[in-house]
Amino acid sequence: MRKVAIVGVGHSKFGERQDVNVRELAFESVKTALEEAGLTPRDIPYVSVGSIGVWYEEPLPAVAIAEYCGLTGSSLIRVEAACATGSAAVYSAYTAVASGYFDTALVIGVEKMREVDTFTAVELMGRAGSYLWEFENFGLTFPGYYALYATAYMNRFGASEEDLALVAVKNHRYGAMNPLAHIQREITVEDVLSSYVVAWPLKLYDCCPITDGSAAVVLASEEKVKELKVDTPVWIAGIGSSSGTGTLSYRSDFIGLDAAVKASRIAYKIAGVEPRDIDVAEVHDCFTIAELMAYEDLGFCGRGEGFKMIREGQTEVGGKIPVNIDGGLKAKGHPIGATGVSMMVELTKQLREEVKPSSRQAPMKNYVALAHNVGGTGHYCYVTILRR
Amino acid sequence: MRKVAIVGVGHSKFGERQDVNVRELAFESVKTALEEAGLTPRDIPYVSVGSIGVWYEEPLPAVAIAEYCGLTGSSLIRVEAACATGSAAVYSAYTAVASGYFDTALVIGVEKMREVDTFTAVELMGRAGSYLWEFENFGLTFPGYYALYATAYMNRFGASEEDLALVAVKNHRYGAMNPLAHIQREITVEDVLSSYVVAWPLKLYDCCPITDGSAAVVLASEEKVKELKVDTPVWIAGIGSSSGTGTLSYRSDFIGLDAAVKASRIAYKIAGVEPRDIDVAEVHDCFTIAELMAYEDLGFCGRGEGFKMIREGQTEVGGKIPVNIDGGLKAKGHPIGATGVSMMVELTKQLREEVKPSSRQAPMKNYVALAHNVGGTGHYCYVTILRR
Amino acid sequence: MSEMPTLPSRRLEISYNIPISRTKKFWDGLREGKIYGTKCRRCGKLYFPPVADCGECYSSEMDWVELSGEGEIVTFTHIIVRPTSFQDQQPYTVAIAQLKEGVKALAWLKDVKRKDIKVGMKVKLVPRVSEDGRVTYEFRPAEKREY
Amino acid sequence: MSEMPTLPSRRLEISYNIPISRTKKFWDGLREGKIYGTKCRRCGKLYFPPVADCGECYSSEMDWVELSGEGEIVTFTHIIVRPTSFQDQQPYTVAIAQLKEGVKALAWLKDVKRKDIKVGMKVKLVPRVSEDGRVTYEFRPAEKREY
Ligand SMILES: [Zn+2]
Ligand SMILES: [Zn+2]
Repeated sequence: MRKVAIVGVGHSKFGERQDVNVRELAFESVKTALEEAGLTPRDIPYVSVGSIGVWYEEPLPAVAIAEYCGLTGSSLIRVEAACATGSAAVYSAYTAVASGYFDTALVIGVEKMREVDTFTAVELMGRAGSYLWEFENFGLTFPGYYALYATAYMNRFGASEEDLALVAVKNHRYGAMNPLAHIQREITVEDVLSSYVVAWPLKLYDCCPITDGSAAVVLASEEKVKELKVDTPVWIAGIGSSSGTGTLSYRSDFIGLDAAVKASRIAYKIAGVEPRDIDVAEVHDCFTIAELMAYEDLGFCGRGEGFKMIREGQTEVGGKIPVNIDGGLKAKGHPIGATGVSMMVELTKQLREEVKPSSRQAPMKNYVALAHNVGGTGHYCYVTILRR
Repeated sequence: MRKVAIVGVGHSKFGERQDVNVRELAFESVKTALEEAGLTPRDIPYVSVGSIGVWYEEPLPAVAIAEYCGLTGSSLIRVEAACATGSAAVYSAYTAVASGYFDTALVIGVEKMREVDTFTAVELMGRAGSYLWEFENFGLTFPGYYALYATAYMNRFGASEEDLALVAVKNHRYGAMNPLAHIQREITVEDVLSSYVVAWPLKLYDCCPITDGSAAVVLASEEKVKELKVDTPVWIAGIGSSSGTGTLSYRSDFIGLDAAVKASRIAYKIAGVEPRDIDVAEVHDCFTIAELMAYEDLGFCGRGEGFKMIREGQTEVGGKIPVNIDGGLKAKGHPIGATGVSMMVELTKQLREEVKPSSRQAPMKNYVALAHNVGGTGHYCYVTILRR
Repeated sequence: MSEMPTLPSRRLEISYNIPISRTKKFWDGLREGKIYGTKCRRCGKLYFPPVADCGECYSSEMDWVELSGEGEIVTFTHIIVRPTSFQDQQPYTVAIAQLKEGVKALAWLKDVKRKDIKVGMKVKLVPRVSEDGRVTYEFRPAEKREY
Repeated sequence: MSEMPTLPSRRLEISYNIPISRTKKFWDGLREGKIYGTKCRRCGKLYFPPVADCGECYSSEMDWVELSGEGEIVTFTHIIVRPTSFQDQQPYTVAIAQLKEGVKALAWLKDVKRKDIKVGMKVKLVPRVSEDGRVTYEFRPAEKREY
């Protein structure tokens, strides 16, 4: 299996981007990623696109985007792994290069969610569980699915709504420093607690916004990295992935995500690292509860100890493992197909130690970073470990 | 890059399958594929699912199917390449095994298209081109896209509507021998010519039906093939893929598909074979015109000579290269995500020389077979070459 | 929505005819006041929601088993922000309960005040025909009582 | 549809607000009777339909160029079986023509009898406001004549 590195990254402004269509939005990231890699579209033989669609007009986004970016003719694929779609697209391109089939590959994650009204978006996300057994008669929503975990978690471990709020406060603090974030505004625990209830116990500020955005990365084999004379290649050290049941009531408990535990153990093993080696992590905080469970699922702390980590500030810059110091899904936004790719972009910049302002740069000891990207409510999980 | 073989195949009855939901439909194929491979679901670390969805209720089909088939916990991905989705799913699993990441993988192709009415299906397929520039104001349909090719092709080369009809007649003849085919009934040229016009010059019998179905294949690395003591592994000798513009008016001409030409040249090169080495082929005959262009794009004959091949019977059993002798998309049916996987199932059986009745078994000289799977109107093309 | 210039697309309307042939007894059972699960005749695994094939041992010989519906709440939520197709409903409470037969179920919890709902509360799963004629099922408190 | 037992799902209704900020001049142009393409200021590539970024050289500096609309039919079809959202239309003819500026265009071909349409026929692409108020464009025969 060949070594594969990230040699170029691009990232659009996240937000309500009704100034561009999905093609134009993708172009913004692709352009920067190719420029960073020193490549033109004609140098790219393989393109994987991560996008869920349904909330924008083009049913064949990979084709539309490849055309717009001058990539027509390349080997092209679109992948889906619910909210882990971006990581799955990286994974697909990774195996294509690692296998020896291609020397370079381009990954594009993009989502255009603001072309439909909010309730339609809520409907489309709510259907994406087990339609017949959870949506048809019971109208589950995406916040609702995670709220079921929040209730069980708080009941079991004694965590409070304030603990959940601390996650939002931390991530908004970093989002306020990130010019690409959807919401660049600090909030207080009180703001979170007093925001309206979306799916009890989750309130508006426990939830990520509905966001448009794109991100892109260029992958290259070790030989190609040398040929391109890349200064600071960021290597993909290991990817683990796993899945959970579609039907929530088939799960054994609601205090953690089995898929995340399994995916992370595979990734750690392949990369040959342990949780304590991670210098910085991006975790899937679509809801505040999700970030606390992620700490535990990833082994950053023991089961039931996640809320202590946030209380103690251990996941801030200067703490044990800085997490989501780009704002996370919570403040940076969660354009579904783009999210996993956006995590790679952020971690690549962290590993290159080029994040501005420096208060948002994690200190590097081992030059190892981790991305944890969950699809649905643990229906999928992809964990990717990067190393400079 | 490791060698990868198909070690088990499964295939549901194709047709209007309102007796089962999408999970139950997939189970039918998965069960047989695993049994053939001598594996249980717990032996499968990687599952790729090819399905377009939108015409059935579950937005996360990979998750729903994995749950139903006891595959939860596996590395899971869904892929899309329009009507080439099945081949893209094979490709994704192929690189995952070839790269050394996994020793076995399961590919599931499935589509459940009959849960919506016909005009909704026409709408959903019609939107899948370049929505804004072709559907919004001009209401293109899938037959319409191919009709634009048919008109240009016939005008340029002097082919007739009877020539197109001959493709349908051939494929129905073989479909009538295939108990898994949607339409098991022979038709005449007169039947085709007198059927109602769908998108002139294409008539009802120039078009594939709207079909439900599933297919599955198990892939294994060379070492795993030995360990499993597989009698007749069928090796993936090469896969080529390419893409075309989303917007039809950006294409240079309408007499062939650039993506198919390019994909096939890549596949031939990797496999080290030429068109004359192919013992049997499955080509993407969503419409009769598509099969004629495929002969030419694949180099089975020169440009503008495809209609002569069908006139001369060169693509029947006993001819130069038997094509679609399982009925093709035209008679077997085209459950979109399943089609590419179904091609692998059929070719595996052909290469194993186990097709019944024997009038549907192609004679083997080189034990080399080819699958040509087009997405959209040449928006994607995947060409896969198998060898026993 | 934004005030940027946009073009309104053609409206897409979809509804699905979801096949239920292989689990029809479940839906018929609801009308008869019964909650059925399926149990694999080969490996004995019990399923709720019911399935027609066993993902554990791949047998398709399943027996229909009537469930008591008696269980305890494992977790719950009150859904306030609702999808388009539930806009005509009042906010609803969704609960997951562990049934005494060993399977869990997810459904709306009705006939109880929000403040009285607790993890561990005893409930009963019962069939119900909704106002708009849908055959469904819901949890109700096992007994009226004060906490 | 089948007569097998099915459960009708909730209806899904979607429409999109498609952003057109970056190609607004094209849509405004139609109302003014003009057909615009875009031309890359750096590499000179001409685009129809128009784009805001050049996929050839990745420049985003594009000039708006008015097209003559004059061209020749390359291929065409008559669409008889129509999608749901076009059910209220009569069958329509879609053509692709090569415009004299070197780009191709796809649109409905109107004002000509089906039997008179041929590949190579001269047409003109003109703006049009449809009965339901959509701003669009269509081909018409360049001149009325007999074949
Ligand atoms: Zn069993
Ligand atoms: Zn240019």
